[in-house]
This record gives sequence, C-alpha cells and structure tokens, in this order.
Amino acid sequence: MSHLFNHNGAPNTGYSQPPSIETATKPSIPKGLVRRQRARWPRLSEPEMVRHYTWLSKRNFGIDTGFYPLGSCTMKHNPRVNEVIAQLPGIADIHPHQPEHHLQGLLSIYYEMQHMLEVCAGMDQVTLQPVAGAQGEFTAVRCIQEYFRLKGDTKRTKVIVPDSAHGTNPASAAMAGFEIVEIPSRVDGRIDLDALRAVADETTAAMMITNPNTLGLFEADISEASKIVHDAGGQMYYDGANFNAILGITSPGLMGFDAVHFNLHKTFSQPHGGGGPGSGPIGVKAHLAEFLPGPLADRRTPTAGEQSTAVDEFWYHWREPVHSIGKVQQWHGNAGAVIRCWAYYRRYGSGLTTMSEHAVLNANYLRYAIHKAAREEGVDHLFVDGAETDVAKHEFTLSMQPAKEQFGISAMDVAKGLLDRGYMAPTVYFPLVVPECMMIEPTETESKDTLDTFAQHFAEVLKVDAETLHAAPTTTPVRRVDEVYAARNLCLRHPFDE
Amino acid sequence: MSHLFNHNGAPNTGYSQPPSIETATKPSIPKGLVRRQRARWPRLSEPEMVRHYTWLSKRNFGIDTGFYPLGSCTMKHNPRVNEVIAQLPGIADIHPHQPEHHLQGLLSIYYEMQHMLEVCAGMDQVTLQPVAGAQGEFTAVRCIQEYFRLKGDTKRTKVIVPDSAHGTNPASAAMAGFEIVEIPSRVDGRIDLDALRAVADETTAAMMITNPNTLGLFEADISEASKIVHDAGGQMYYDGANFNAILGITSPGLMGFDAVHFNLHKTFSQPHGGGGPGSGPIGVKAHLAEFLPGPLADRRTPTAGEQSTAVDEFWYHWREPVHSIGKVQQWHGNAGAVIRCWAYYRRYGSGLTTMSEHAVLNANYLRYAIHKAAREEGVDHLFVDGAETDVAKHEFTLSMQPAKEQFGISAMDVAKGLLDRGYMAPTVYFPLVVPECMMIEPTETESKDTLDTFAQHFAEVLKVDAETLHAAPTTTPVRRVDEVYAARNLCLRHPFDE
Amino acid sequence: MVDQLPNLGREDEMLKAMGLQDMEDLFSDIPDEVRFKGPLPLRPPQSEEEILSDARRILGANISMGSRTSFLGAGLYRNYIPASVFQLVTRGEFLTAYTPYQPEVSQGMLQAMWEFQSLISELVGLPIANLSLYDGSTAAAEALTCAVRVHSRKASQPNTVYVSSLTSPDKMSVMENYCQGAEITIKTLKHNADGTLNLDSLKTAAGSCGVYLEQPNPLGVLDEGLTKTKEIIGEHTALIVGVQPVSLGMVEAPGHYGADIVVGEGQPLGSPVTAGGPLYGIFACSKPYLRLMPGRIVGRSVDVDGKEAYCLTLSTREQHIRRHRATSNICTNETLIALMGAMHMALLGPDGLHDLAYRNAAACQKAKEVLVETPGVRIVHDAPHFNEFAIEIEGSAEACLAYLDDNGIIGGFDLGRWYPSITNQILITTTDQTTQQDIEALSAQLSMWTSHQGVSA
Amino acid sequence: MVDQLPNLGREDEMLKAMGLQDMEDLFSDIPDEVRFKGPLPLRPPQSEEEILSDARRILGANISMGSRTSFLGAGLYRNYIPASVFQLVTRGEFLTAYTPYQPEVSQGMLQAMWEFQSLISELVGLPIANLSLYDGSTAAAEALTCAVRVHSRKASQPNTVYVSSLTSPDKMSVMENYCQGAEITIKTLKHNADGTLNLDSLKTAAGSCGVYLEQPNPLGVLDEGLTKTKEIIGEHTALIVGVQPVSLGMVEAPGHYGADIVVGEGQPLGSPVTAGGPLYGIFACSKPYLRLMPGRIVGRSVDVDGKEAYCLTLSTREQHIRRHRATSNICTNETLIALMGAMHMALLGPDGLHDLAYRNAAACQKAKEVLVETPGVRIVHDAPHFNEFAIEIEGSAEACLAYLDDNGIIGGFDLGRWYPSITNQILITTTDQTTQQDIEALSAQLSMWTSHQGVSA
Ligand SMILES: Cc1ncc(COP(=O)(O)O)c(C=O)c1O
Ligand SMILES: Cc1ncc(COP(=O)(O)O)c(C=O)c1O
Repeated sequence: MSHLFNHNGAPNTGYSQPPSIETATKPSIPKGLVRRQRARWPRLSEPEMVRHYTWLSKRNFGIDTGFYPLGSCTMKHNPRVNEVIAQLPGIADIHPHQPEHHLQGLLSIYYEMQHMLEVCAGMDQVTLQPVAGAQGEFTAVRCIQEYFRLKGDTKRTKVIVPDSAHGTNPASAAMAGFEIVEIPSRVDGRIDLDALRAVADETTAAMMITNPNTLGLFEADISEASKIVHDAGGQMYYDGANFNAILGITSPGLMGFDAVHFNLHKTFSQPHGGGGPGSGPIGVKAHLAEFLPGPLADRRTPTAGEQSTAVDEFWYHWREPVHSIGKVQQWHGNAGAVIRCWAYYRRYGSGLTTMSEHAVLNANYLRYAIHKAAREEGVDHLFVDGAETDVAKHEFTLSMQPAKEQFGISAMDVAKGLLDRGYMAPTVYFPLVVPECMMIEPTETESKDTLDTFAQHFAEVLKVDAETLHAAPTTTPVRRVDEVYAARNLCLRHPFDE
Repeated sequence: MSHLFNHNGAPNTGYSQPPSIETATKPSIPKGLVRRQRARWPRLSEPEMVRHYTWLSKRNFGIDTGFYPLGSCTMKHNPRVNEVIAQLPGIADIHPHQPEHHLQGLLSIYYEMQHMLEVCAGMDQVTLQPVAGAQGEFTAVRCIQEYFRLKGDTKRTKVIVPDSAHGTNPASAAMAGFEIVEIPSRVDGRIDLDALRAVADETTAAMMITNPNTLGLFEADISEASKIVHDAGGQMYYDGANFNAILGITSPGLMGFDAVHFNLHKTFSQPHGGGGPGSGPIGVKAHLAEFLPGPLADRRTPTAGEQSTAVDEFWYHWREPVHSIGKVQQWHGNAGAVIRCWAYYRRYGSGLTTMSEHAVLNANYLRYAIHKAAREEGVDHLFVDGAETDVAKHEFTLSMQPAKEQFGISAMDVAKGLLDRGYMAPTVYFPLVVPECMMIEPTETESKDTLDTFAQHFAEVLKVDAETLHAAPTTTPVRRVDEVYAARNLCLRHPFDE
Repeated sequence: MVDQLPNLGREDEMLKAMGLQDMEDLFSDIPDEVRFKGPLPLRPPQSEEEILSDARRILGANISMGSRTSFLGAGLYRNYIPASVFQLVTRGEFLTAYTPYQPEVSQGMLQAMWEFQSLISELVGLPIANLSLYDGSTAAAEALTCAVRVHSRKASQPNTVYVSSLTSPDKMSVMENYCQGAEITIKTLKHNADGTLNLDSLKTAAGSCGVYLEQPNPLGVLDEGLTKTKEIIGEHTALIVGVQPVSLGMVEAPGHYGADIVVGEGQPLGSPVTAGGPLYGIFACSKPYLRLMPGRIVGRSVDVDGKEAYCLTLSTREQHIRRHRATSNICTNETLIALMGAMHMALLGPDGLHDLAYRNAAACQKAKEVLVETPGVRIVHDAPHFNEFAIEIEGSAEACLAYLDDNGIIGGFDLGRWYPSITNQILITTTDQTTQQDIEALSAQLSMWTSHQGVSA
Repeated sequence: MVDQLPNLGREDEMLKAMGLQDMEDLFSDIPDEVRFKGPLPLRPPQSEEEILSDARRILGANISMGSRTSFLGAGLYRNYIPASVFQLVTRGEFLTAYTPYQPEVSQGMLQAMWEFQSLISELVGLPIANLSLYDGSTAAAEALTCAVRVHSRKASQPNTVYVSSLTSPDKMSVMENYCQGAEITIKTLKHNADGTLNLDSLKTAAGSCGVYLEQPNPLGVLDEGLTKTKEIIGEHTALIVGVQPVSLGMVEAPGHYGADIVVGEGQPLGSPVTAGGPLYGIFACSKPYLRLMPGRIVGRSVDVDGKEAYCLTLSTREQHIRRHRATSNICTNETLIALMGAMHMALLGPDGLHDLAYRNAAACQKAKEVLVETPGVRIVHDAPHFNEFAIEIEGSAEACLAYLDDNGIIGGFDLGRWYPSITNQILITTTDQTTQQDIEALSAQLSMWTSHQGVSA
C-alpha cells in the first residue's frame, strides 16, 4: 500500500518554483486573515509523487485495461489523438472572456458541433453549455418551464417519467421544481401507452424518456407516445444517453421529441475519467430555442476588418437567446470536452451511421454469443433475457433471477466473477424493472474475438458454484468491499492524529 | 495473455491514412521488385493496439513502479518535464542536415552541454556524438589509437583492463583492434598497482578503469596508477558509468585521466527505456581533442547578418576536428537524449555536487540500514561486504557467499525473493571478483523511508528458507524463467504456420 | 474511422452466425416513419492526420493567453501545471475508467479521490469534502440549496439566502437557475466603498438559511471582516465562503473562521483555463450538512479479508438511489480534473502551496505598485488584494481594452460587463505566470492610453 | 532541484544514524589532491518552469521542418507518428525500465521486443532479427564485421568487403571506424549512369566476405538488378541490403531475393527525425549468421510452471559474457525507439504499411511529374524512385538551396556534400507528409531560380 499522507519525508516540496516577482513592500494579508497553520498536506518529492500515482493507476480498471461492457455508459475506445488536440494552446490556454476575434477557432468548432448535433438529433438549435447529461436534462426542463411560463400556462407542474428511467431524469426535473409522475413499464420493458394516457393531462409539462430504452429496446410506440403527450399540451424530452444506437438511423426529431440532451462523453467519446468530466449539450425544437442558456455560437459573412482572423469564409460570434433561462455553468460549458468530441466527430462524419450500426451489431452478436456459449456449457437455464425481443439495440439486459432462485447466485455474484476473469462487470441492478438485472453494452469498438471470449467466460462463470462465486473476486487488488462498513464507520478523509 | 500476432480480426488497418497525392501515372515499382506477399503482420484496430501495449506495460517494472537498486545503472527518477521538452518541434522535427542558421538552438544546447561536461570532468573537449557508453569507449580508444598512429608510435597495441571492469571496456578496445591485457584486482577489490606496473610498458596504448570502481569504492591510488601508465607512455581512460558519485567532488581530469565517457542516460537521467536509447559523450584532454569525431558545436561573436536567429550573444556553428577519426554515428548522436539531459542539468546546475553527495549519502545509508536490519533479524551471518571499506560511494556490493555455503541460498535466490516483495533486484554476479555478488545502487532520488523499508525487506528475504527462495518469485507475471530452455529451443519470432 | 471499428468487414460473418441476412435486419424494430432517409448530411470521415491538421489550423485561429501578455482572470487563473500531472492523469487506467461502481477494480481512483477529499478538507479547514462538482458556480449554487435543505425548517427567513452583490452575474445566473425550483429567494448584500462587505447589510441575513460570500471577493479584495460574519448571522444560517484555493496558501482557511460550507473553483490547482471548462467545483462542509450535501463521496472501508479498501458511500443521497428526492441530480462530475488537482496539491505540499500563493500575491502587489504610479490609472479599492484588483482609467474601459489589444496586451476584464453602471473600470488579474515585464508593458501602454485620452479630451 | 531529492534536509538524521558527523565524512576516502576546490563553476539551479521556458525559447530558435516546406531527407524521413504511439511508449513502466535482466518482472518489454523481432523478420523476409542496434549506419557497419566473422575463413578475398560507391560518406565513415579494428578492407562498387549498380563491377566482389548495397539506393533509385546480386556473388559472400523499411510495403523484401543480412534505419517507422537521434538500427539475418551477429535477442521460453515466458537469449555472444571476444560491444541499445517502431507497425498492419508506402511513392512520383516540367530542372536518373531522387539545376546547388531557404523552402540535400565533384545536384525528398502544394511551391521557386540564373548568365 502506498498512502499519500504517509509521505512526509521530503522536507520541502515536490515542485520547486521560480522566485517570485520582487516587490517594494511585501504582499500583505490582513492580520486577521493570515493562515495560522499550513495545511497538513503530505510532503512528496516528484519521484515519490510519480510512483504513488502510477501505483494507484495500476489498481484501476479502464477501457485500456480490458473489455468494459457497462450498460448505459457506452464505454467505447477513446482515440488518442483527441488528447493531443485538447492540449493545444489554442484550447487549453484560452479564456472564455476573450473577445470574439480571439476565439474564432473555438467559435467555429462550437458552431460545427451545434450544427452536427442538430442534424443528428433532428433539432433546430443546440447549446453546448451543459457539462453533463444530468445538467442537460435540468437545462432542458428549465427551458420547457420558462416556455410555459411565458405562454402563461402555469398549471403544467408535472413531469412524467417511466419507472425504468435513469435516476437523473426525475432528479433533474424535481430540481427544476416539477412534480414527478412515475409510470410503470410493460412487462416487456416497453412504455405502457395506457398508463401514459392515464396521466397525461393539462398539468403535464413534459415526459422524459430514452429510446432505445434502458433495456436496450426500441420503443416502437414512440410516435404514439409523443402524440399522447403533445395532445395533452406537454413536451417530449429525449434522454440521449442511448444515442449511440441510432445515429443516422432515426432521430429524436423524427420521433416527435421537442428537446434532447446528448452525453458527448458517451456517444462522442470524451474519456470518462473515472467519473468525469462530461459534456451534456441539449438540442431543442424552434419553439424552445430562445429559452436556451447563452451564449450560442453563430456565424455570418464577415465584414472587411474581420476577415483576418476568420478560420473560413465566415465570421463567428456569440449570440444570446432572447428569453434565455440564463446560465447553468459560469462559462461556455466544458470546451475541452467539446473539442475532443469534435475530433471524434470528424473521424466519422457522415459515417456516424456505420458507427451506430456496429454498436447494434456488436450488442446483438454478444447477446447471441452469450446464449450460445451458455447452451453449450449447459448453463442457459440460469438466466433469461431481461425483455423478450428479436433484436436489441446497442445494449441488452439479462436477468439472473433463475440463478438466484435456484442456487442463490445473484447478478452481483456474476459481476464479481467476471472481475476475476479480467473484465469490468456489466451494469447490475439497473434498470430496476428487471429482477437481478445485468445490462450489457459492448460498443462498436470491441472485436468479434473479444465478444466471443467474453461470452465463453460469462458461461464459465455461471458454471462456478455459488459458494465460490460469493467469495469472488479473489484476484483483484482487494476482495469484496464492505460498503455497509463504509457507511456505518464513516471515514471520509485522512484522520491525521485525531 | 495478449498476443500481438493473434490479433487478426481487424480487416483493414489500425491507422487509417489520408488519401495519397494524385499522380498522373501510378507510382511504379520495377516488376521484379514488386512485393509478392504482404508482410504477415497482425491486424489490430486502434482500440486493440492500445489495450495490447497497455497490458504489456503492466507486465513491466520501471522506476515509476518501484525501487530499482540496480547497481552500475544509476536508476534515478526521470523528471517528467524532460519528456515534454524532447517532444517540442524545435527538437523532434529538425533535421541534422539543416543549415546552421536553422539550428542555432540545437547548437547552443550542444555547446552548453559540451562545456558543462568539460567542467565536470576536467577535460578540454567533449563530443556528444557517441550514442551509448560502449560507443563512447570505442570512440575514445579510436582517438587514442589515431593519436599514437599520428605520432608514429605504432607499437602501442595493448589496452589494460582490470578484471572487475564492465564487459564493454574490453569489447570496445578489442573492436578497435587492441589486444586486451586483464589485470587482477586486489582482494579488497581495488586496483593492484604492482600488477599494473608489471604490464605497463611501451606496448600500452591505454588503461581503462572506472572510479569509483565497480565495487563502489574510490580508488585512492588512482593518481599513482595514472602516473604508472603515463610513465609508460600510455593514456588513461575513465569509464564514466559511475560518474554520479563524484560530480563537483573530484573529476577524471584531477585524477590524471586523458579521456572519459559519460553515460548521460545514467548520470543525467535520459530514461533507460527498457534498454535504450542512451547517450555516451566523451571528453578528452587537449592532445586528443583534434581526433574526436565531428562535428563539434562551437561559437563565436556573430556577424551582422547572423544576429537575427542567434539565441544569445553568440553565433553557434559546427566545427570539424583536424585529425578527426570520422563518425561513429551517422548524424550528431542522440540529440533527443542530449536535450533531455540538458533539461536535467539545468535543474541542478552548480548543485550537481549536492546531487552526487546525496547519491553517496543514500548508498552509505542503505548499506548501514541493511546491516542493521540484518543484525536485528539475526541474519547478518548470511552475507558479507563485497569489499571492506569505511565508506562506499554511490553503490556497494554484498557477497551472499555465506548464505550459499550454509544454506544453498544464492544471490539469484535473494534477487528473486526481492522481486516478490515489489522491488527490482540489485545487479547480481557482477563484478565477477565478488563471489555471489549483489551490487546495490539506490541513487539520490530515493527517500530515507524507501531505503529503510527495503533494508527491512532484504533482511526478511534472508529469513526465508532455501526451498521457498528457490521457488521465488511467485507473485510476478511469470515465475522463474527457463533461460536454458530458451537457448536450447530457439524461438526468436512468431512461428506463423511453420 | 476504419481504424476504430474492429469488425468492419466482418459484418456478414457475424450476422450469419445470428441467422440474419443484413444490417437492416438489426433495425427491423424501428418503424419506417421514423427512419432517416439517405445518408447523414455531414462531411465525409477524416483520418487522424487530417483531423489533427485541421485542429491545429482552426485552434491556431484562437489567440492563446500565452501568446500575448495577459491580465484576464475574473474567476479563472492562468497557472503552471507541473508536467508530471499531465503525464500521470492521461494514463489509460485513469483516463478511460467510468465512475468506480465496482470498487474491487477501482481502488486506484477511489483512493485518489479519498485523498483528494482529505487534501481539500485540510485546505479549507472543514472535515468533509466531496469529490467534485461541475465548477465553482454550480458548487456555489448547490451550496445554497443545501443550506436551505438544512436550515429552512428552523429559519425565520425560510427559503431565503443572501449573496454578495459583487457576485458575477454569470455565477448569479447559475445560482438563480438552481434555486428557483426550490422556490428560494436570493437577496443581495451591500459592500462598502473600499470593497469590503457592509456588515450592517449582513445583519439583515440573520435568520435566513445561508449567506454566500467570496474570499478574495470578485474584485480581488481580501476582506478581514468575513472573519466576523458567522458571529453576526448566527448558528442557524449557513456561512458559505467561495475561495480561490491557491490563496489558502497564505490566507486563513474559512473553516477556521466559521464557514459551514466552503466552495470554490478548483481550476487554479491542477487545471489549465481551457476556455472555461472542464474545471472542478470544490465543495466542503461541516458535519451537519453531510447527509444533505450534493455529490459523490468516497469512504475508507475494508474488504472481506479486513484489508483496507475504498468505496463510494452515502449514496442514498444520490439520484441513482433516491431519484427525485436526491440532494442533487449530479451523476457525471469532474473526477479527472479533480485528480489533476490532487496531483498538483500532492506535488506542492504545504510549503509549495505557500510559495505558489506568495508568487500570486507578489505579482498582484507588484502590479499595484507599478499601476499606482501610472498616469491616469487609479486603483479603485484601497485594500489588500489577492490575484486581482480593479482600476479606474480615463475614458471607457471597453475602448481602453481594445487599445491594449491592438498593442498585444489582453488587458483585463471590463467591469461594465458585470456592473453595467460602471464604464471605466478594469479588473486586472495577475498570477504566478505574470512577469515584471508584463506589468511594465501594461503600465507603459496604459500611460500611452492616458496621454491619448488627454489629446482627444 | 529540491523537488528531486527526497532526503534534502534529512542529511543530519541519516549521517547520525551511521555514526558520521557531516557529509564530508562520506568523502574521506578521496585524496585531497584530487578534490575539487570550491563549487562547480556552473549556472545556478533552475526550476521546472524556468527550464521549460528556456527550452521553448532556445529550441524555438531552431527552424523545424514542419514550419517550412521541406524536401530534406537523405536518410531520415519526416513522417506522421500516430498519437497512440507516443502516449503508450511514455508509460512509466516502459520508459523508466532498464534492460530486462530480470525476466520475471520484465515480460512486457521482452514480449514487445520478441514481437518487434517478429515484425521485422517478416518485413524483411529473414528468419532472425535482433531488438535494435544504434542506428542504420552502425547496423550497416556491424553487418560488415559480422559478414567477415562468418565468411573470412573460407573467402578468397578474406577480410574484404564491398560497398556501393554511392553510400553516404558519413555512413561510410562509421563503417570504416567499425571495420578498421578487424583490419577489414572496404572496396567500392561502381554504378551505371542511370543510378543502378554496375553488375560487372559487382563481379569483383565474388569471393569477398560481404557486399553492402541499398534498396532504394542513396539516390532513391529502386534497382531491380539487386535481385540478381546474390547469384553473382555466390553463397560464401554475404549479401547485405540496407532498406528504408517503409518501402517494403510495396517493394520486395530483400530476404526474398537472396539477402543474407538486412539492415536499415528504422526511424521512418515509429520515430520522428529528432535531429538524427535517437533512431534505431534494424538488423536481420539468416540462420548461418545467428551466433556471430551483434546485439540483444529475445527468445520465447517457459517459466517453471511451463507458462509461456520470454527472456534474453544467446547472450554468450555479448560483451557482458564474452568480454573482448564478443560479437559487438553494444550494451545500451535503442529499445524504446524500437518499441515505437513496433507500435507503429502493429497499428499499420499489412495494408496500412502498403498504404503508407504508396503515399510515399505517390508523393515522389508527383514531385517527378511536376519537376520534369519545371524549366531548368533535370531529373538525373531515368529510373523508378522511392522517397527521393536527384535533380540537376542551373547554377550551384548551394546557391539554389540558399535561394529556396530565403523563400521558405528547405529545398533538399546538396549532393556536393556527399560527392564533392558534383556541384549542381540536389536530392529531393518527399514523404507521406509532402503535399501537392509543397511540390508546386518548390517547382515555382525552382523556375524562379532558373529565370534568375538566365538573367545573371
Ligand atoms: C440513461 C441515462 N440518462 C442520463 C444519464 C446522466 O448523464 P450524466 O452522467 O452525464 O450526468 C446517464 C448516465 O449514466 C444515463 O445512463
Ligand atoms: C561500468 C560500465 N561501463 C560501461 C557501460 C556501458 O554503457 P552503455 O550501456 O551505455 O553502452 C556500463 C553500462 O551498463 C557500465 O555499467
């Protein structure tokens, strides 16, 4: 074990600095504000620091380490050149308050990304400001809220959310002040139109839904759902976390949605970084466009003086929507993430369709391969599909309920068994509508060989006896971690000498 | 296991290229020269390639992984900013054949490095051309050879080398065409002046020696040795692999040497990269200077036209030594390594003395700590100092001979036991003059805590029974590798379908 | 794109295995009326080389601060990030991991984040810190809603918070968006002519749920009066202090003068400015706020063998468990940027942080010393400053900044963009990267500007 | 420097433990007469920020090829290295490792090098490859001494090797230095007017120990005649072919037309030009040369559990075992650069290599098509070329290159620096990075040059 706070050898600092500017009088801190005791931070030399974080990294699993079939998270390969691009001084060392003629490059990329997302989603205006999917949801429902307020339609205080929705959907709508109306899914995981009809009324501000849904199924009734909500006067909100399945195949616009968020860190491969940063742009139809947070990137034919710094034939500038809800992040969103995603977009361009096709191909193939391997190994009675379907989209669910009932093997046990075989585990226990759920999303960047091998290993894990599986994982840096202990004996920071 | 050659899924390439330039007629390869079958290389997509090499890296041990007390190798921390500097286009993207006014930056850094090494070594002229220590040796003995040839002193066909010398010393001298005269060390590992006197004569071209020697001991008789060789008309060559011990404390020049090589990748922290690249500049006294390989960096007051691209008040230019032996590498040596070492030098400047002091402090402290821990654990009877001495320099040797005799525990066993405790093993079985030798060099970048812990673990390894140690390592990616099998069943490349 | 898709060309093989004919079969479940017709109307795919060369060209059209002399800050601070930080944070195991939901294979990030919490906790003087919010603005906004959750029931001014009137309108706007759903009223606090908080104004905040103040304040003023605020507002009103974390190398930790919640923009520790994102929001608090605070937290625990191990904890506050009753909707946060912060902090250590703060302070002091002597320039607040200070110049700030820009200087921030009634004030920001020459160049150009104003006047 | 020395300030504690008084005691064994007096007369230490800023300033005074239009090659080729190569090769486990003497903890580098051997072996068409020599020139030189070691005993021209007279003098100089110790005579082989090898001249080499030829040759000519050389020189004379490895994406592997040893400058695969180093030397050979070849080799083996494992093998050829009877003195080699090569090759795959070769060839073809039409420019060799070709211009090559330089073009290599009798020829190099605009700019400037010559003539 290497503990940061155990390093207290280096007497000075791990990062020597140049001397400060010489001043006539010493810079002064008001007496009552002088820090009395320096922070009890550890003291590491550069060599110790490098070794500590190298060691930590080796105790962490990323896509680079192995297959990462985490459902709903779209753990695709992160192309390496994107990291090079994001560190160019033309992005890393620019300030959002610089004048427009200093930021023509940034503005043009923002414009291009807004446009591309508008095209892919069938929306009229995109803003790149929200920095994560959840913030995108919040931003969009705020826009919907202000839209109704401006119309004087003050009764619309409710947002409808299927029970299979991601937790951020209800949380975001609630944060904006909406009441949440949860509707149950059908047994096959799909939207229950009757349930929807029963709740959609003049109090409905919006329905939030993702399609393909969290079971990886395409909601064929989506147009009908849109109609129901629209007929009730509400807005349709599309949770874009599953956008990887449909680029160039269908779009929220075609399905009748009014607003959508994108998880660029999923679909467009901003690396997840162990939890962030992300980027959660939203796109809306024209009637909502002037409510978006500003500024938006726009362009026009340049005037004479402007041509010199333009990147192409246009002059780029910021624009403030007329009824803007204001800001959800202080600056222009996660520009560094947007740049990476721009680089990613450029790699596919119109070929984004092929990308989605391969995401769906891989998911269906893996589903097939798992069932096949399980049959061959005689363990196909231990799980069932999370929902019956001919084809899945970019992900699919399995229910370990039979294993649980017959042998006490839970989805979590299987997950831990997979860790022992060198994989990241699929998402477990989500969506809640599938008992003992495992949600598997391979993404398009995994090879057939990887999928075949994983399927085989999946079946092999199921052949392991319950007792052994309860004890898994055994080959990981630590074994099963006691989360209850953590919550009961809160230790949230280094205890120093307390 | 991930095997590069097992990847054959990706049908095309892991690196898509832009279209080629359009030509009027197709570029043509003469019919008889057209490649008939494409190389049977594997086919990986970028995601697969990234994962493969990430996986490999995790099966490798570097300084960043842990303590690396490999004697004679000076495995110090490699400061990270040096890698940033070496990738600047002003070094990565310049061509050695560009005209001087394109290379003022490179030339000025070469000049500065030549000068710094001259100062540290007490030599009159340095060339940065040799790309490794061994090549430096070869270059220097070639200069000595030509020096004598030009003097008409054709009888000097022998080079004297102590039996404790590194293998490159005799190999390099032999490559240049010299006959090797090996002289034995004294029982305490130091140079045997009588043996030297016995062989130094009018056939002696040079003596090659390192100081501190390969046992980590300073050769107090060095001035006398120099005198003996010089009196016989020979030249004194200093193997600079152990230079880390003496910067600012003494110098080859002060000890009477005529020529010296530097292992910049040791003393000046060019990362070793798993075996290279290195940089092996040599420095010589004035009488050998005009024999050096060219070009050398030089400078003068600039003329009017030149000032515009100069980096400081000087104009930098290449200079060809009059009696140059010619080239040992086609260009200007490992410029990329020289730049990193320049960045390293700049960090210490005149404080290089402190660096060496700490290298020696750490070596002596570790020697002390190991003995102390061994006493406390009751295992101090299992080894003895490789040579008796009050103080060591930057490294020291231990002989495991007692352990071998009493319990059959060899130096190799101890080395493998240390691998199991998360360390790189010290150098073993070198120098040959110490039976069951372990040669330990901690370098100045290890903390006291690391040294204390290592000493404790060293003692603990010695408490392990012989059988267990013979079976070590057990926690490493593979266990003891069968080197005899490898030599008997040569498999030097992927067998394809043969 | 070929290089990213390992199964390109193997489609048929895979489809056949599944008993399907062609790719179309995979999309048979999508009704025709919602299908895209024809290919996506987007540009053709590019190769890595083409993308990189376009990126260099397009981003090259931006003017980086480092290519000019820059005095622009106003919430983001140009600093030097040690090389090792970039090289370590881009290790694939960190870069390409998801949120550590499987702790057994995520100990690295979990421990690093627990250490981050420890570093922040100690930096700001409060026992609890989460592992990042989106940025300084959302951290401030979430602090307000958190304060209301904790205090509203007992407050004499329920659902009411007070915020310094100097707060930048952009941050204010974020706060308003976050607060309106909970029907929180945001009132403002006045300031004195010297830039310090008006403590009489503060008295009106007693009995409210929380007070948000910044130290240094948005105009760079270090306000000693803040040490008295907690006393004035009382136990049942949260004192929320927004900090520039580097300043805490010299300036007292707010937790030591009564702050209940400390938030801040983490950027100056570990991250470049990057056009304003990704950044990371610091959020730390005292025990009473723990169970109602936003964001993810790592706890130290044990594994089944009793070995030390880390995992996410207190998740029942979070959206994936509590859904619409969660304390925040945050899911993806800014872990990797926080990790860069942790690495920077680890390298600095206590003394390095002090040195860094001192360099920032010295640059600010020097700039004041030089500008106070510059004709036509007045330093607005006679107060101690950190990083930045407001100056008043002849003529309009906008025109002056344009003039400086023409002369290669990014001259600072036009305070008219925050405070519309002000037309002739500029916020001058210095950091550890500001040199004496920079300051002298600014002074020279400002006196040129003044002399031009004289001519035209 | 403080940040690099963890025990700065702990000296006393450590000395005391050892029973010593001060640092001086550690150096009591060094006689006073050889001690340095006073501090090292060098500049004071710098911090990372200062070093980086000096490096940017000083290296910024170099003119990088990418900042101009460049046609300079002559042995080193500007190419694009995929971003993943840099990011992976700088992982600390690769970057900071030593030679893999402890195989159990060095499997990563050992396997990577075994794979490198396999990639090179397959590329050049020979069964054995080592894991790098210093560069192309030393690889060629060591091939000559190796050929002599293998063949000298049976050779009718013992201790004699033949080398193409076109070989660059710098490489030739390296060969001479390496050969003179073994008293090897190097003779040269003539070329025809079209740049191809004179096969009559080659006949003189029969019975010698080895013949060194390049494909493409130093003037870029692809010489079909080389496929007949082995037949001419016979079994007991080593055919050594030097290659530009990228060309082998289209050009036949020399191992397939009789080469016994293939060497080459590995740089174009995986490494930037870097002012000429570090590079890596390719060395591959057929079985008879194995035990007398230079350099390190990895073999596939097993561990005690029978698990696949890799280790260095055949070390008895090497200096650390055989000392002065070693086949070479090489110890530190160019592993990391070879690793970059392996990564680049792995990414390319068979088709990618072909595409890369094609891009190089197409650029060369285009340059010829354009320059053949450029007034005053003559293409010297009417032959197929790869990467580069010689042109003849009006006036002196030196003056012409200076003229081009004034106009922002690094115009190629003055062949007078290799062949002093030639004054008006330039070697024009194109690579995958050469664009049509580059070629057009060169052509335009060359015709300008020609017209100036007309005026002054
Ligand atoms: C279906 C779904 N919706 C929304 C989100 C929230 O997005 P973010 O994590 O970017 O805030 C996620 C992320 O996991 C998700 O899977
Ligand atoms: C004492 C000694 N001399 C010479 C050398 C050879 O140097 P290089 O490996 O740089 O060729 C070494 C390297 O290990 C060494 O330790």
